[in-house]
Formats: sequence, C-alpha cells, structure tokens
Amino acid sequence: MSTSKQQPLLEVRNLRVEFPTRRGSLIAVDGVSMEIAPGEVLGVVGESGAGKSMTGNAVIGLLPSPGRVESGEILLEGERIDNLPYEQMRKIRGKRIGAIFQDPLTSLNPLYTVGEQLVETIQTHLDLSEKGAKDRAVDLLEEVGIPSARERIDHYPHQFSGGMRQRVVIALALCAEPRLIIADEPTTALDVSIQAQIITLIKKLCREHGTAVMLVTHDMGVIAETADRVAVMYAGRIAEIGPVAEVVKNANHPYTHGLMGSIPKVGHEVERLTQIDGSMPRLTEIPTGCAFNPRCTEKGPRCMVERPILEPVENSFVACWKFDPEGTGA
Amino acid sequence: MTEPLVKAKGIARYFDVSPPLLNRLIEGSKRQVVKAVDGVDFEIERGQTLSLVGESGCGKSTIARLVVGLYEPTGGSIEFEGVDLTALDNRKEEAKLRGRMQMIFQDPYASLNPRWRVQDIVAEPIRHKKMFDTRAEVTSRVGELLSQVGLSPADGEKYPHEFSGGQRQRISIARALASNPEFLVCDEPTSALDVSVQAQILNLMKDLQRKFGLTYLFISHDLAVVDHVSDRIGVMYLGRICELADTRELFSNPRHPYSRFLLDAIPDLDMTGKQRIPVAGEVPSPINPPSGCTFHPRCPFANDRCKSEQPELRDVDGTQVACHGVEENRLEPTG
Amino acid sequence: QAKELKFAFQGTLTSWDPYRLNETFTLGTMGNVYEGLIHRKPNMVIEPGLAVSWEIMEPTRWRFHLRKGVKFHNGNDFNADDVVFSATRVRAEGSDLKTRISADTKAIKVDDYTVDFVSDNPNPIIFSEWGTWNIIDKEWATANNAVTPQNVGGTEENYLTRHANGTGPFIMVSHEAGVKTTFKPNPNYWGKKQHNLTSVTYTPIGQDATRVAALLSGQVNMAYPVPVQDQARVNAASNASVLIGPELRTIFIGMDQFRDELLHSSVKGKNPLKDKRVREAVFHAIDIKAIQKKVMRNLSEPSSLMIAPSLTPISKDHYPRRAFDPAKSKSLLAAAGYPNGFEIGLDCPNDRYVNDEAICTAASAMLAKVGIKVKLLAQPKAKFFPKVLAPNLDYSMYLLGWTPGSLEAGNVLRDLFYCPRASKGEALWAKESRNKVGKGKFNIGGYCNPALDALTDKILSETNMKMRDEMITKAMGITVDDAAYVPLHQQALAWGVAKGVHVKQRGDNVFDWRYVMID
Amino acid sequence: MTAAARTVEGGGIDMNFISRTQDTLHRFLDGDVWYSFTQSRITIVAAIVTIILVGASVLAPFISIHDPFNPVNLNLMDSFTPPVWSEDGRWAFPLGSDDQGRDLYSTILYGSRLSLFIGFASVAFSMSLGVSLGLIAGYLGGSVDAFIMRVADIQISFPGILIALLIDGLARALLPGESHDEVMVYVLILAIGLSQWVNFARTVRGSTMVERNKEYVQAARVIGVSRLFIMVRHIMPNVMGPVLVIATISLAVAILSEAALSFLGVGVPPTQPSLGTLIRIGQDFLFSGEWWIVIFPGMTLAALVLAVNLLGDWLRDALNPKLR
Amino acid sequence: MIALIIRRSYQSVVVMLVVALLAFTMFRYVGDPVSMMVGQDTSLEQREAMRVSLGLKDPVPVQFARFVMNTAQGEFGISYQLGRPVAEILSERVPATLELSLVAALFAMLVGIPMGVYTALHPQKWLSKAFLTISLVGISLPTFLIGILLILFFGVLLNWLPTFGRGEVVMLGGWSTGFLSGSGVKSLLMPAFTLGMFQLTLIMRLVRSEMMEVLLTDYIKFARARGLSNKAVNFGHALKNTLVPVITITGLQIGNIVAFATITESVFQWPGVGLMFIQAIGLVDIPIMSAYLVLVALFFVIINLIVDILYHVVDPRLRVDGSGAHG
Ligand SMILES: Nc1ncnc2c1ncn2[C@@H]1O[C@H](COP(=O)(O)OP(=O)(O)OP(=O)(O)O)[C@@H](O)[C@H]1O
Ligand SMILES: Nc1ncnc2c1ncn2[C@@H]1O[C@H](COP(=O)(O)OP(=O)(O)OP(=O)(O)O)[C@@H](O)[C@H]1O
Ligand SMILES: [Mg+2]
Ligand SMILES: [Mg+2]
Repeated sequence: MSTSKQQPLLEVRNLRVEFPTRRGSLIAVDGVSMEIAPGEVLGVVGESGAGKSMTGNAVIGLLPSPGRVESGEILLEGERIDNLPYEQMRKIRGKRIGAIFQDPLTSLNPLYTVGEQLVETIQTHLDLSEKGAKDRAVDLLEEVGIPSARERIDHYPHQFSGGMRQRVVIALALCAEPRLIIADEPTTALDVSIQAQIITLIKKLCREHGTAVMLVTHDMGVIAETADRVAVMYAGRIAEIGPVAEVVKNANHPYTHGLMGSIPKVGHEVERLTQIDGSMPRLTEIPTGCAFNPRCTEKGPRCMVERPILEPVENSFVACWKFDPEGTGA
Repeated sequence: MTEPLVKAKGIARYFDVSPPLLNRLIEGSKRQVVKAVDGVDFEIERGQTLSLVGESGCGKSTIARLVVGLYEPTGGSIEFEGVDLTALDNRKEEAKLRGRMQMIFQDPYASLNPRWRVQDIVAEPIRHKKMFDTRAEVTSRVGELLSQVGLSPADGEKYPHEFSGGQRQRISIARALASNPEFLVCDEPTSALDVSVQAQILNLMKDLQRKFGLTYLFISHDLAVVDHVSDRIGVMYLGRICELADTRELFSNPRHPYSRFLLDAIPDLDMTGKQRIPVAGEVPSPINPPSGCTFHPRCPFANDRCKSEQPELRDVDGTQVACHGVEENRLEPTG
Repeated sequence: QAKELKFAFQGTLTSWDPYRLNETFTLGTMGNVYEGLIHRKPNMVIEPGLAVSWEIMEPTRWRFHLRKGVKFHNGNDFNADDVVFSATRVRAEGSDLKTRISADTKAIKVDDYTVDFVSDNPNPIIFSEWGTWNIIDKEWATANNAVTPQNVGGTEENYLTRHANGTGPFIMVSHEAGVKTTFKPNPNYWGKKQHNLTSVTYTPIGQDATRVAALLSGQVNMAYPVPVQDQARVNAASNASVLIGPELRTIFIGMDQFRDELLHSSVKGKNPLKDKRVREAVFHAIDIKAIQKKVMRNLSEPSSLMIAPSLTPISKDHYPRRAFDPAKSKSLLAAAGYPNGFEIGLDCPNDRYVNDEAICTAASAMLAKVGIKVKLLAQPKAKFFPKVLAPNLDYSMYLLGWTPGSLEAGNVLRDLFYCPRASKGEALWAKESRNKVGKGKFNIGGYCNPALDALTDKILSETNMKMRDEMITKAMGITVDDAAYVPLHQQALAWGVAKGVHVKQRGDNVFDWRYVMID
Repeated sequence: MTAAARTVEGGGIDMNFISRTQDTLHRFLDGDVWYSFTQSRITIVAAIVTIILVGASVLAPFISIHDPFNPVNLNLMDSFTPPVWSEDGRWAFPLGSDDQGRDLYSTILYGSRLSLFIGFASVAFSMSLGVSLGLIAGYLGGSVDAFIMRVADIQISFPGILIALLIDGLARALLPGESHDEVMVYVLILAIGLSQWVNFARTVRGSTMVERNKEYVQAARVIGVSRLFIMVRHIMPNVMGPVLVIATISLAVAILSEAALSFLGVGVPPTQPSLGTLIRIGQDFLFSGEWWIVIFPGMTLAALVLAVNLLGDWLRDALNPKLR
Repeated sequence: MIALIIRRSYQSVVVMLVVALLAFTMFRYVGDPVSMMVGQDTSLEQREAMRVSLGLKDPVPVQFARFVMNTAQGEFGISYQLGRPVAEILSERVPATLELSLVAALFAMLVGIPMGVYTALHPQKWLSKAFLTISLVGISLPTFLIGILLILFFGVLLNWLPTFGRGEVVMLGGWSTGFLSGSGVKSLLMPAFTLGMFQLTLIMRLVRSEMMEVLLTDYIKFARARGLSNKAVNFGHALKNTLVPVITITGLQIGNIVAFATITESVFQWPGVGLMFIQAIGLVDIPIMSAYLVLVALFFVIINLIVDILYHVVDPRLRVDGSGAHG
C-alpha cells in the first residue's frame, strides 16, 4: 500500500477493537489496516468517537478496560506485538513506542518534579546512572525547547505553562529514542500560537531522528501541515487513506469531501459551509452496508447492504462503492 | 449609521486573586489582581456580528459575561439601545432589557442541565417570563423552537444525554431563542464540536441571523471560523483589544503585530507550502502583565517605548489599532 | 509461697481519707487498713477493736478503754490523743461521716488509754456505727497538714487522699485511683493473723461482663458483685463459684403521700396515694415471687418489713407480706374510686441496686395489669437521687434501697418513717424549710403517723434493750398496717470466688480480708 | 416490570399516567444503575434483606405476636424462654423471650422499627440541614460560605459521639421528666443528626461549587431566574448523587450510633427498646447462657447495617460514571 | 506555611472556646455532683454549703469565665471524686489512651491501606470481595458487642489473652508504657483490634475508592505508556496520589479513635482517659469531664494541624513558593 519499498515500521492489519457491553459488543475499531514507514508522519483524522484514539491505544497496548483487540495483527518492525504478555509489552512501551496524549495538564503526575518523572522513565529503559539519567533529562528538555532546563528540571508540573508541559510530555515520550510515536491530539488543548510551536517540534524530531509518528487529531489543519499521509476514519473504519495533498485537496470519499468542505477557510468567502447532515451513528447502531450511508448524498442501493472495502483510487485507497469498477455505486 | 445596538465603553473587570490577608502579612506577598478585561471599547450594529479572537485567557469569555450581566464590571459601561445597563438601578427595567439578550455557551455538555428534559430546558425562559398562559401554548412554542433549530418536537421528551454534541448545541440555541432575543452572545459555540458539526451550527446561526435579524457577539479563538461569520473582528491580547477592524480589512491587511502572528498561525489547509511562523514565547501571566505594551516581550518590532508606554486604540484608516509601531509606521508591511 | 488475693469490684475507690466518703465499699476497704474502736465480726456481731472494752458510767457518759501496744503503720503509737483527734476530725468541715458522733458529744481524754464520750442526751447505741469510724494518727495527720478532711472545692490535694496510715492488718502499698490499688500484710499487726495472704490487689471493673470474664479467666481470684444472672455460669466454671448471702439492704417502692395532687399522674386535684386502699392495691399487684425468681434469680429475700429481719428482734413471719392478688388489687382500686386505674410516674435508678431497672420494668408491667399505667423513668443515680431526694422530691412513686447505718431499726424508724417537718405544726415537707428537716429526712414519701413518731422518740432514747425491742416490734406493726411503703426484698450478696480461695462474707457487703485463706 | 404490567391490567387509570410511569420504569430498568444492580448478586441480596427488614418493621403491628412496648402484654414469668427449637421453647416465643418476658421476635420487629425510624429521621434531618447549608455555602460563597464552613470545622473538630452525648445530656436536663420518654427518640434524632450534617454540607458545597460554574447554571442566570430557583431546581438535583451515597452510609452509622449511645446509657428508654438497647440489655445475659437475647437482635442489627452499607457501596460505584 | 499554622491556631482557639462553652453548659445539667460526693447521711444544709464552696452557686457567666481562665492555664481544678488535681490524673491516664489509640491507628493503617490498595488493583478477585464484605461485617456490629464477644472467646474460652487492663506497665519518666512487657503487649491486642476495626474498614474503603479514581487518571495512563513497571505505576504514582486525600480523612479518623476509645476502654477496663470520662459521667465529676472534652478537642486540633502540614508537604501544588510559575 505504501509507496515506499522498505519494510514498514508499523503495520496494522485488520485491527478490530471491541468493547463488550451489556447491549452487545461495541466495535470501536473495525477492520483497520495501515502502515507507517520510518520517518513518516501518518495523520489519523475523523470525528470524535471515530476510533482514532482506540487505534493508537491498541498499538501501544493500553486499551481502556473492557476494551480488547478482537482480531487483526499489529506488527512493529515485522514483529507481532498485539499478543505479547503484559511485561514484554511494557518493555516496548516507552522504549520503542512513545506516546503523547491530548491533555498536558493531566498527563504529568502533579506530585513529582519533571526531573523525577524523566529520570524514572530513562532509568526504566536505559542502563544509566542517576547522574547520567539526569543529564540526559536535561538534554531532552533542552531539545524540546525548554529554556534553562537545568533549573527547571526540579520544578513541579504545575509550575509550567500548558505549552511547556506539553513539551515535557514530548520529552518523556522521547526518553529512550523510540522508533514510533503515537501522538494523540497533542495540540488540541493548546493555543494556536503554541500549537504551531509543538507541530514544528514534532516535525523537527521526525526529520532529525527518523522517528515515525502516528498523529491522531481531528484538526485537518494540523494534518495538512504535518503529515505525509493521512487516514480518514469514520465510525471505526477507514474511509480513505492516502497522501495528504491528495486527500485534502482531492477528497475521493464523499465523507472526506464533505469534511473538507465544512472547514471554514480564511479568505474563502462562502455564504454557507458545506454541511454533512446528521451525525455519526453510535457505534452500537452502525447501519448495515456503508457506515456513512444515512448521511451520504451519493449513496446507491449497494451502499445499503454491502460494506465497501478499501480500493485504490489514484494514489489513495478509498472505501466507497462509488469507485467500484463494477459501478454499482451511485 | 444608526445608533449601535450594543456599545461597550472602557469596560474592565478585575479579579482579586490575592492570597489571604494573613499570608500577605506574613509572607509579604502583595495583593494580586488579574486584570481579565482592562478597558475595552466596541460597538455592535443591529443585525451585525462582532467577533472577538485571541488566545486562551485573554479575556474573551469575561467580556461575554460582562455583556450579559453575569459579571459586574469593575469599570466602564455597557449600553443597550443607548441605555446604560450598568447604571440602571430599576431591576425590572434591567430584567426587561436583559431579557432581550441571550447567551450560547461553549460546552454543549455542561450548558444543559442533565436532569431536565429538553422541553423543560427550552421552556425555562418562556415560563420565567410567563410569555404564555396555557401549557399547550408553551408546548407548541417549544416544538416550534426545536423545529427551527433542526430537531424534532418529539425530542423534547428526551434528556440531554441522549443527544450528540451538535444536537445539544442546537438545544442551547433553541433555549436562547425562546425569549425572542435580539442580541446573542456566543462564547465559542463550536469549539467543542467536530468540524462537520461546526459547519452545521455555523450555518444554522447564519440562517437565524438572516431570518430574525439577530445581532451577535461571537467569540472564538479560531480565526477561520471568525472570518466566516463576522462583519467586524476585535483581536484581543491580555485583557485589551489590540486591533478592531472589518473582517475583510483585517485578513487582507492586519496591522497589529499580534494580529499578524495570529494570521500566520492559521494552519495552512491549502498546502501552499507556507510555513507557519510560530510566535515566540508564551502568553504572559495576567497577574503580572509586562509593562507598557503587554505584547512587547513577544514582539519583534518592540522598542523602548513599547516597554514603557501602553498604546491606546487609535483609528488608522477605519481600523482601530493599539500599537506604537503602527503609529510610528515602523512595521514591515504585510503580504 | 505467694498467696495473692486479686479482687475486682464494680466501683472505684476514690480517696483514702477515711472520712471523705460515707460509702460501703470505700469504708469496707478502708477497714482493712484502718481500724475503729469497735470491729464487726463476719456475722456482724460487735467485738473489741482498738478499744478493748467500754462501759456506761452514767446514761450520758460512756468510757472506752483503749488497746495498748498498738502501732500505726508508720510506727507511731496509738493512744487516746489519736482518738480525741479523730473524734474532732470526723466532725470537721469536709467530713462525710459527721453523723458517726452526734454534734453534742464530747470526747474527753482520761488518760493515755482511756477516753470518755459525754453527750447531752443518753444514747444507747452510741458506738453502733463506730466500726467504720477509723482512727487516724494525730501526729501523722498534723505533720502532713491534714487536720481536716479534704476541703472540697479547694485547690490543694489532701495528703490523706493517696496515703494511708492505719493500725489495721494490711498496709496500702500503691494506689492509682480507678486503675489498681495494692496492699501487703502488716507484719506488726496486734491481732491474731487469720489470713495467709502475701499481697492484695484491687482492680475496679465497671462492666459486669468484663468483671465476670476476669474471674473466669483467672486474672482475678475474687470478683464482686457477680450479676445475678451469671451465678449459674460462674458456678458451672471449674475454677470459681459464687458465694451467696443475704444482704441487709431493703429495696422498696415509696409513694408520695403528702402532696394534695400528684406531680406525674393523670389524676388531678387529689392524691390517690393518700388513700391506704390504693397503696395496698399497689402492694397486692406486685408479684414478688416472680421478681425473685426471674429478675433476681432467687438471689433475694422478699420482705414485709422495711428492714432486714436479722436486724430486728422481729421473727421473719411475724408480719406476713401482703399477698400477690391482682383481683384484690383491682377491687381495692375500685373501692377507692379508680375502677379504671390511673396513670402515674415511677422514678428508678438504673445503676444503683441489683437489677434496679429490671425490677422497675417488671413492676410497671404488673401494675399495668391492675390498671395503674406506669410511666417509668429510669436514670443513672447521678440524676436519680437529686431528682427524688429532698429538697426536690420530684416523683410520685420511686424505688429506693435502705440499709440502716446503725444496723438496727431505730435508724429506719427515724429516717424513713418520722413525719418530715422542720418544726412542730409545719406542713409536711414545707417548701421553705425542707433543708431543715431532721428526723424523717429520708421519709420522702411524706408518710406521717403521730402515734408512730411518739413511739419512735421513745425507742431512740430507751436504753433497756428488752423494752426497746418490744417497742420496735410494735412500731413496725404500725408501719405495716399503714402500708406506708411497699417493701420488695432484701437483695442477696453474690461474690465470685475462685476455687481455693476462702473468704468470709459480711451481710453489709463489706469484704474483710482478715479472714481470707488461699490454698 | 411486573408492577407496571399489573397496573395496566388493573385498567381504569388514566392511560397517560400509565404510559408515563411505564416509560419512567422502562427507562429506569433500561438504565445503567439498574443494570449494575442486576449484575451484583451481593447487592441484590442486600436489597432483599433491607426490604425484608424495613418491610417487617413497618408491618410490625400486624405481624408481631404481641406489642412488647405495652407492659400489659408482658408476663414476667415468661421471661428467659429459649427459642422454640430448644427444649424449653414455646411457640408463643419463636425466638425466645427476654428478661422481661417480651417475645423476642416481636421486640426485634418493634426495635428495628424504632432503630430504623431514628436512623431514617436523623439522616433526613442531617441531610436536609447539610444539603441546604452546603447549597447556600457553595452557591453564595464569600462570607456566608466562610461562616458555614467554620461552623462545620468546629463541628468536625469534635467527635460525633461526644456531640451526641452533649446534646442528649442537655436535652435530658432541660426537658421535664414526664415528656422524657416521648421526646427521647427525637432528642436522639437531633443528636445523631447534628453530628452528621457536616458530611452532607461539605460534599454538597464541593459539588455545588463545581456545578455553580457550569454553563447550565449561567444560562439560567442569563435567563434571569432567582437564586433560590437555581439552587433548588437546577443545582440540587445534580448534587444529589453523592448525597445519596452518604445518606446510605449515614443511615448505617446512625443506627450504630444509637446502639453506641445506648451502651453509654443515653439511648431510648428500656421499656421501648431499640435494637441497640436490646443488645445492650441482652449482652448482660451472654455469659449466663441466654444467648438468644443478644444474638438475635445483634444479627438483625448486623444484617441491617451490612445490607445498608452494601447498598451504599454499590450506589457509590453505580453513580460514579468513571468507574462504570 | 506559617500563615497556615497561625490561621489554624486561631481557628483552634475558636474551636476550643466553643467546646469549652458546650462542655460547660452541658455540665450544669448532667446531674448533681454534690449528691455523688457524699453519703446519704449528709444533711441538706451541708450539701448546700458544698455547692457554695464548689462555686456552683455563682452566676453562670462568672463560672464560665473562671472555667475558661483556669482551662487556659492548664488548670482543671481538683477532681470532685478523686480529690486530686485533674491535670495530674490526666497525665497519668493519657499514656494508656495514647498507646491504645496509636496501636489501633497503626493497625488500621498498616492493614487498611494495603488491603485498600489490593482491592483497588484487583477489583475482580474474590479476595478483594472477601476483604470488602468481611470488613463490613466487622463494622456492622456495635463496638461494645464485638469487644465482649472477643473477651468471651479469647479471654474466657481460649484463655489466651487478658480480659481487662493494661497488664504490666513500665514507667519511662512520667510515661507508663505497656509496650515493654509481655503482658502489656498481650493486653493491647484485643482492645486495639476492637478500636481499630472500624477505622480499618473506613481507611480500606477510602484507599480503595481513591485509588480506583487515581488509576483512571491520564497521568497513570501516561505512566504506563512510558513503560514504567507495574510497581512504579501502582505504588510510585497511584498510591502516592491516593494518599493525599487519605491523609486528611485518616487524620480525622485518628481523632475519632481517641473519641471512640471511651467505649473500648470501658469494655476492657483500659485505664485511659476515656474510661475515666465514663466513670466521671456516672459520678458527675465535672472537672474531669471538662478536662477530657478539652483534651479531646485539643487532640483534634493538633491532628488537624499535622494533617494540614502533611498535606502541604505531600502536595507540591499547595506549596507557595511562586518560583517559575507561569513560565
Ligand atoms: N471504555 C470504553 N467503553 C466503551 N466504549 C468506549 C470506551 N472507550 C471508548 N469507547 C468507544 O470507542 C469509540 C472510539 O473512541 P476513540 O476514543 O477512539 O474516539 P476518537 O476518534 O479518539 O474520538 P475523540 O476525537 O473524541 O478523541 C467511541 O465511540 C467510544 O464510544
Ligand atoms: N472568576 C475569576 N477569578 C479569577 N480570575 C479569573 C476569573 N475568571 C477569569 N479569570 C482570569 O481572567 C483571565 C481571562 O479569562 P477569560 O475566561 O475571559 O479568558 P478567555 O479569553 O475566555 O480564555 P479561554 O479561551 O481559555 O476561554 C484569565 O487569566 C483567567 O484566569
Ligand atoms: Mg481521541
Ligand atoms: Mg473562554
């Protein structure tokens, strides 16, 4: 699928994440497949509840209970990691896969200094002395752009501002130089100006360390700027995945198309924004066929009964019968 | 030009966040005051939309609350149809005027009482103002309002948690419309919503404005959204307005350095390859604002005057800007 | 070999000043360390104590010959000065034993070992309560600045509160009030040693269950009182048994007979209890056998008199008790004009006598059956006594117990039956002079029979014992006839004693260690 | 569900009402709280035990053998009858009789009734006091809040049981003797209630301060409704979740406090014993072999308190959305 | 911090005054001390004279003022019953209560906290459920009954443990301790268990619910995402954060332990201040009762202060040092 020939760093195949509830199973992620190459930024976008975070959580093996990977495979550098025992998976987390979560305010333990949390993480994964770990912590803080890091390392999280805290969180994710970073909405809680700083930082890391990033967000702007490729998720499924320019500018899937149209753009004078009527179905009430069919303006009879599969369309892959060669779509 | 519907003159709101007296005495800490809003002027014409943008903590919500009367202003006045609301001591009169303005809040999850049925939520202003005599009338009005915002009258039986975020925001709007207001204050009404839902709400708001001739004070941190909805825009920084201009003018020709930064920070969806220039530094603490122009620590054009003297909002070609640099004409032109 | 007596008692020994508190346990324990001029044997018979003999010189002058060669625990000699000193001190400010010697009695030292007691009126039983009037060493008390018993409300601690220096067979070693008090035998005791103890330890244990458990688990080898219901359990245990004996205290129900309208009753404008028939009805309603069997578990002796028969010349069956007869009770009530009964209050202590509250509850149920609806108010003695006793007299019926301090009937006739008035011609319990009532001050029901008063006056000054006995018999007959009170029973003593420990039980519940033998 | 079904069969009632009740019932049965209830076997047992005990004590006059609080019914000679299954047992006293000849089974029913009454009433009292003060303090803030919270601080700086003792002592002293027995129950309610209001007030104040800043409250303020209306109709329903949990726990504590107070001699009069008083009296007979006098009331009390606590536990978890 | 202490102290003074007033008011009514101080033969006139000399006849404000003045100087007067300075008696009795409360509190914490942690970490295991249910059974019976049942079982039937008292005590300076003798330690077991049981249950449940909340927080999730070991996450992060609220409640509970000691002490005839208080109530020994109440209030106040300080030590957010905030 990927245009690159080398072995993908992360490969997700047919991932299905379920939450058993009393009213039957809730399928949060349904048959998702994707790959990320080293140094690549894969953006994952979609509405709230589309299953973006659960995909990311499944990769680092931290699905909130009672969620579980029902089927599918997750491979990191060709090695299967979705079925590892807890202790082995723990050793991968932080070491080979780093994670950044949405809210920098709550991601740090308020009772420990930033330094303590860094040193603790470094020592978990790297064989360093207390002092070595501390030096590395200072380096990391400097790297993510925290001025006078040597002093600030002994401060508590509440003594940092939001943007600084998010940088600390990134530093923590970088402790052991992981090959892959799962960044779940790393900028949503931040102001626009700081958002730009963080995005720049992430991009710099990819460039300089060759780290691959799975960037989960619902902000198309951030994706457009940062990602190489983008996956659009809808109701637990991937609607479209492809190079960012193509998806943003030339959306193929009706949902992506609508999504792009609904984003107000500076300088584009429109009286009304494109609007997708209705809302994403609850995951317990996904209609048969294409999950998007109740809102789709181009749906055909097949969309109501049969679930579309990802098919290549130009440089992307799109899950829509519209592009089915048999032409049973619209 | 007719008289503006809403007019704020030098409104200010300070919050005392000092530690308790005893701590001040012993630890020698001083009184601390957050100047959340510090002397803001604006006018809104009937049927128009004024937007306020700015980063978190710059005082946007505080202004919204001042306008609808949730906060008492520390200084300045707010006029509605020429009547100074802050000076009014006839409570009935004030209630009557206040009834003509309503507010829509940011968080669709917190702005509806989870224990009330939707029909009761929407009917609350109606019941409070005793606008109808019979139950049936109230019910039918509620149904009408729900239809107006794109919900079904039958939804009134349900509780808020049975609705999605976008639907809830519609309920909020229905409630706000219930008392037939002329002026709506919208405090980030879409920032908690997905873009696709945001489009629905923004479209709805525009439709309603057209239909009822509503006047909006619209608050957001998203310049693209603001661009879409507003006639005029005020850019705020640390409790003050640093630039107030017509929408088109602001976007084509931002004058204040901070406005320029904000425009630069808009993510580039069109992939023109334009690099975002991150603004250096962070928003300073409103407890200890920098001296002079509060933006000077982050401003590349700052000089000594900026560090010591606070700029006033001045008219520059129909736009109001508070910047020494613009006044002195020493800023690089944009574009 | 150590022979340790470890005993537990319900109450606390608060002070070691012998005159501080007129209370049985305190004085009884004190009696093992201190001694009076006389001593009571286990059967209560008086024997010489620090006095070897006494005689009546003239009706108002008694002469006491003191024992020679007796030493206090600190080594001081015992002599007449100590007796005279003690006679003064016992009547001094702060003493709770002022009545031991009447105010008009003078103690006069005749020689070092002879003391005369001279009073204005003849007193045939002058020394009957002297078993608990302990003699204090004059030099020691003076040296320690304790010539009077502790000054209540003062701020200084009285030296005698925690120090004891008697002539008795045991020496107090340590005292932690409310925790533990330890003793050792007095090696220089003048008398014959009848015990084989090497030490004595006393622990107060307030909770019944804990006390019994302490005995059963062997942590103490004597504990009293044993709750009546636990006697079977203790007897069944392999290591202890209950020693039972009659006690001298009489438990009775008193009734308001002086007010014109009862305080806590549905009857308004009159006082039904003034009517003898009503008092008899109350009497007949009480099933004393049931109380004896169920509440007291047979550890009581139903009584027809207000005094234990053993303290009187009257034989046990001389005055039979009014029978339990609800039918008769009802008809008496009807005859008195209360065919449907009435409502009345009953005040009761709940921590004073054996199963006091249970007795009251049972009595309430029995009275209810004949139509007297009782509103029972059972409270701790701290609140019960001030409410019921003079000057408040706030009750309409009450339960009380009485042991005559002198252990004979004169005291009962004087305190419980004499018309309670401060001076002749005044109303009974006249409000303004309640505090001045002398004779009859515990006759709180206000029973009054002038004929009985006259007889009582004679008894109190009669020195001819035979005539006195006859008069007592007659007087008691009057009280029975008038149904002045409803006597219930004499409660029994129940001491829990470990196997191998032999004690002698005294009828007044005094534990005299002189006679304790441990195998 | 069966209840609703029966109502429908009954017919003749306003159909609208039925459908609404049905609707509410259906919503409830469909709700998460009910679901979590059905999932926890121990909670179901606890609920059944509670219902049985509460039901039995409410129905005490109808299902008891005699009224043990009426002395006419007592016969001292019946006392200490062992339970019916032992050798000397009698059918008139299925669980045996106590030291006054009261049928233990009936006495337990009446005693539970009293204990539950004291428990419920004192919780109702402390709850209304605590919730109102908490709402006022949390909503108005400022000096009102400071004052109420200082009072609460003082109150909490002193053990509840001692507060109860103090109030009890005061009331006993101030009230005339006759009215004692009648009012004693209310004095206990007051005493126990007063020692618990702070829990409610603090919780409600905390939640109120959170709710006060929520936008639905501000929306109501913008509409212009009165403060009282906001407190009572808007905020109160939203802060009642934790209150309910505290109330259950408080109920258990109140019932036990009454028992503890009775041990210290300040409980209800022994002629009308509560469960606690029964146990206090009964423990005198533990050594003497009349175990049933303390064991049966003890078991009833334990079952009651345990069941209520378990319900409270479950409620705490069920109402906490985060733990669901 | 100093401000905190000062504020606390001044609040404490208010608390103490209110307690004093309450205690004082109540004692006017608990009964007649004089009738408890004398035998039944004492005449009414003598009784009246005693009331006067005890100051019971003075106007109430005068009595209160005297009471507060004396109390402030640590002068509680002379016990009516024991005839000794109350302060002295208290100082003899306090060690017993403190040792008992300390052991009970330690027992409650050292057992309760691990149990709470276990039940929070393994909510589904049967052992957790057993802990939760069994501990509830323990608090569903009145304390006094538990005590008596323990005595009956371990004291009388098995004869393993002493049924009452403190056993052998050793004097260390002015402090009598039961820790240093075998019988002293044995005597402690049952009372401490009885007293600690209730608090244990409370602490366990508190720790459990707080910990379960903490385990759901983002920083725990993030700690796991950093690959920290379970031990580091559960104990280093979750438990420490749990302890912040636990400290407050536990502090108050320790105060309650001292208060509840009255019942336990009277069941086990434990010679502490609680037992003394109960005895004093029965005997209307007003100086002892007031001193006890003031002592308990003081205890609460001190514990509250310690808790506040601990709180500040544990939670850096409460430390006002101002440095670096809002960088
Ligand atoms: N603990 C849970 N129990 C049940 N369902 C859950 C749980 N956590 C998540 N889900 C469901 O999984 C679905 C996917 O959630 P996910 O967090 O991946 O969405 P998302 O795309 O990240 O949304 P957002 O933008 O709001 O973060 C959601 O619909 C949600 O309802
Ligand atoms: N009640 C209050 N007490 C003290 N400070 C306050 C209060 N309300 C607001 N502030 C302070 O006033 C400043 C302005 O707050 P405001 O909520 O108006 O900002 P905002 O622009 O709406 O930010 P956001 O985008 O985060 O909503 C902030 O620094 C805030 O901390
Ligand atoms: Mg997400
Ligand atoms: Mg805001």
